[in-house]
Amino acid sequence: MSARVGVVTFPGTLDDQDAARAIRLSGAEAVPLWHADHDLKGVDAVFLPGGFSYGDYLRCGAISRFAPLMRELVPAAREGLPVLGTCNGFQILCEAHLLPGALTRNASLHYVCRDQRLRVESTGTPWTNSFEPGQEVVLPIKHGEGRYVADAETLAALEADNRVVVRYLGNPNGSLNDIAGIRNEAGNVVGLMPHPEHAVENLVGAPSTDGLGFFTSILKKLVNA
Amino acid sequence: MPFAELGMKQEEYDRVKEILGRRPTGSELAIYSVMWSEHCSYKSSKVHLRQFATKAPKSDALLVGMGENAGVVDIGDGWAATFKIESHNHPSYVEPHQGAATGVGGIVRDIMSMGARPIAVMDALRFGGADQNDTRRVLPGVVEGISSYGNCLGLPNIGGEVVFDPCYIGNPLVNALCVGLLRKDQIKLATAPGPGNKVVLFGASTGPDGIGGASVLASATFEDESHAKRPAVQVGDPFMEKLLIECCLELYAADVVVGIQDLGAAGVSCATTELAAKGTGGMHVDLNLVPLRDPSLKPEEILMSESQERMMAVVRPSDISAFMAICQKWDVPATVIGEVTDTGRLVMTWDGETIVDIPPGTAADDGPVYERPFHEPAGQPALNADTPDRLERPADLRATLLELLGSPNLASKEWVTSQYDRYVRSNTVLAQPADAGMLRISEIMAGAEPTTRGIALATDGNGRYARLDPYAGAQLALAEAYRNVAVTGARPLAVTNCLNFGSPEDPEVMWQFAEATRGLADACRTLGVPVTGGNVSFYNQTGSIPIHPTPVVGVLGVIDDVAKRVATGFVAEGLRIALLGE
Amino acid sequence: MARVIVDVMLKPEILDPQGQAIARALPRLGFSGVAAVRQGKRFEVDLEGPADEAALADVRKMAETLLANTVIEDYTVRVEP
Amino acid sequence: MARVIVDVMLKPEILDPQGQAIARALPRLGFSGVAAVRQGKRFEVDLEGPADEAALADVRKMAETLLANTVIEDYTVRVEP
Ligand SMILES: Nc1ncnc2c1ncn2[C@@H]1O[C@H](COP(=O)(O)OP(=O)(O)O)[C@@H](O)[C@H]1O
Repeated sequence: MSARVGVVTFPGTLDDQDAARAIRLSGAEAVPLWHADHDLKGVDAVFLPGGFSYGDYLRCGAISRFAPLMRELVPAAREGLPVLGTCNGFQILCEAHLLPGALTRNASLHYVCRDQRLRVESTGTPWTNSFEPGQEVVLPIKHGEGRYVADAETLAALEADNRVVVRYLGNPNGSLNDIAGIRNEAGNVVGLMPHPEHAVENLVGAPSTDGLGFFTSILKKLVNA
Repeated sequence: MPFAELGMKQEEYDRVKEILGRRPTGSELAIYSVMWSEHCSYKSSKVHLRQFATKAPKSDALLVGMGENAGVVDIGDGWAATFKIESHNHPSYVEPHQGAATGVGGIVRDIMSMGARPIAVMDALRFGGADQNDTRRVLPGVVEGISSYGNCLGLPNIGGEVVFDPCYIGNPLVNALCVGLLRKDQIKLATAPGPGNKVVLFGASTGPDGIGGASVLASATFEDESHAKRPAVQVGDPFMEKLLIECCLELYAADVVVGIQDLGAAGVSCATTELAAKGTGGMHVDLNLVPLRDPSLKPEEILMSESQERMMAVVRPSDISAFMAICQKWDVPATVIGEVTDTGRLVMTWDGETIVDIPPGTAADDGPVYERPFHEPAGQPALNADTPDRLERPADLRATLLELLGSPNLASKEWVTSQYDRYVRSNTVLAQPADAGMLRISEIMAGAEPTTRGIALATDGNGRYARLDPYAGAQLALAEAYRNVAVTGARPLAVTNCLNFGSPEDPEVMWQFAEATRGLADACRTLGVPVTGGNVSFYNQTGSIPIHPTPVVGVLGVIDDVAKRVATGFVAEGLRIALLGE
Repeated sequence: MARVIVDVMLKPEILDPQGQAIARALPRLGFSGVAAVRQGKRFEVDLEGPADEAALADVRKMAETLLANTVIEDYTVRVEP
Repeated sequence: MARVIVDVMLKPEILDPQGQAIARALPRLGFSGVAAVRQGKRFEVDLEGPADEAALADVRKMAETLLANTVIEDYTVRVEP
């Protein structure tokens, strides 16, 4: 039985094809999910891809959070459905309060697209179990609003519970504590600014295939479940 | 004299009267003035551009040539590519961010209107000196505009140019290229055939944006423009454009579009006259049905508005409900505003009265054509006689090299390119720092047959060479873009070009233009690549001083197996280095 | 028709790089005497009806759930005089 | 120390995609009765000294040259009460 991973498309989502391709490359089945449907189609996990949902108008992720599909996804995520949000997906997860904190304008005030060195800090999640703790990887980042902020208490709790999933090596945007990605308390919901789906093939994307680990992790988790 | 205010000459106005056999109404005058503006009618450049067709090399690859929204090239295995480069120079000087952003938006809609999925953009930029004050205002805004618009559409930026030269200080160049992909048998054209078919306006609503902009901004000397007459700046809505892209592709897939045209400069005037002229010949439009952002707009203003993110489609009555359902799915407003007729006249009504009744071809195709006088600039021989021999040889090569490497034109362009998303959609095989961008095509459209093919693109231009010798300068621009495509392993197939010049009313500028077009046409014949389309931008000057003549040339090539692409750079130690050529 | 204004500002403890960039640029442009600048958003919400208590309660809810992200932002709602 | 507020809004004839996107989203979120939304910027400028005429003239100049892009935006300057 193959693992079925849903890929959500909002108006303005851009990386949905890439995410679906990466999911297929890792051996799982990618199931398209449409923002306006009230239907998760019985998927085993959900990928919220990057892009500019609703043009990123108002605030990144602010309008998408209210999509009909999110009304299904939020309770399912609270009950343990594995969810990975990258870039805009991470922003949506924060706006939907599935993850704490917020993503704000890069300290440089510029959009930045580059191949970014990162350290995987938390390998206990369904999305990072293929990595070694402390493993260094290269993934592309491409965002204008990726500076992670949270109040001191939240930051302390994230650090104490090992909930920082990936950290920047060379902070590109001013994120507090160099945070590039975090997880929720249960560990099933993960948000990342970098794009693993753009680092899965030698021919295209970043000069690394380190992104594959996120997809093989979820496959391993679901098949072994 | 309203016609003069609209930028029309007396003899042009007289011709309108002759065509109609009466005085034109205000709305008709609005249509003719924008359609016959330099920007839309190519009235000063046409006689020279013809060489691109008459001297064109034979090419089996050319599916759609010049004259349509963009040229289409056969790239094999049933696939076709469409590409074009266009300028948005003047708007980018007035409001750098929005000017550049809407430049990207406009060229992307041209590509969409051919039936293609836009798959990448490039940008060729020219600014004043890097240390000049206004460059600090213009450059960041332009880059941000291109970045915010292109990134938001999910179009990877796969290359371009940044050049600094004081000649561009009051007149930056923002040339945007877009490339799209489609199946060979799915080309769409701007035509309105079939009486009874419905005319649908879809996308954004119409506001006072850039009214008279095409004629005022791009077709006159810049300083002429009085502040009071300055049109409302066009503001882009990339999110709406992204919805339009996905909506159009779904409309094409459902086969509910008979003809389609984007609304760019000259907006509704251009779309209705061109669609009607290329179709059965007649169209009836009720202008009251055009959805307005500002309800106080008058019909003349609706006809001239350059509001962005709008398209016009011709749809069979039986397909209207399917068409509307797809628009609704993508949250794209769509309204039937008229229908195709066989009367041979474009008729428009407003509050029940007929306000336009013209033969559409007279506005779209039969604009004035000028044989502008030209002669070699007085200083040209002296300029050419001044060779580098007179320059002192540098004593300290190391210092000279460092100075060169640090000069703005050679320094890293990463400040610009890092603001562009080059990865989105995961088809980018080559982008910066490669000499040409390359995309694989097999993964672009869902359900497509597998192919190993890819396409490569490069843009080049050198205003300083062209200033010295516009004939050779244009050829060098082509040769460089051609080489940049060839070194990736791709076979160059076709050419697009954006010709940035000063005022055509200046015989010395016109000489530069005549020489450059002649040079480019000759070189295209020699290299065996046809020009498939492009854009002319005149009136690039500050006061009476024109910019360097700056033909920017884009070349598209195809590679049979993208996995065999050749990247830039020394890939391993110990490899031999060879120098080819003279 | 009434107009309600919603002002949204980053909470004081949240870094505001846009405001800082402006404050840093001021002396270079010849402006002195500015201690700090903060940049936020202003929304003009035009109501179809009057700005009565029910309508204002609605706008407040809109501000709380949509216009502001209360994790990082504060908002105020007021009727344009 | 005084605080001066600079409100910057797009000119009425200029398209405001952000405001439009918000207005379009509202009914879906269950808010009705909103005719239009426009989004602009709000700057809080903290002065080192009092907000006297000279200081206000300075802030106005600042608004004109830096805070607003007067090609597409209008601004208003006022002292926070
Ligand atoms: N405006 C631009 N937009 C996108 N890419 C650009 C732009 N300017 C330069 N580049 C890219 O940056 C790289 C380096 O550019 P440049 O320094 O001009 O190199 P070259 O001299 O080899 O053309 C190239 O890959 C080029 O395509």
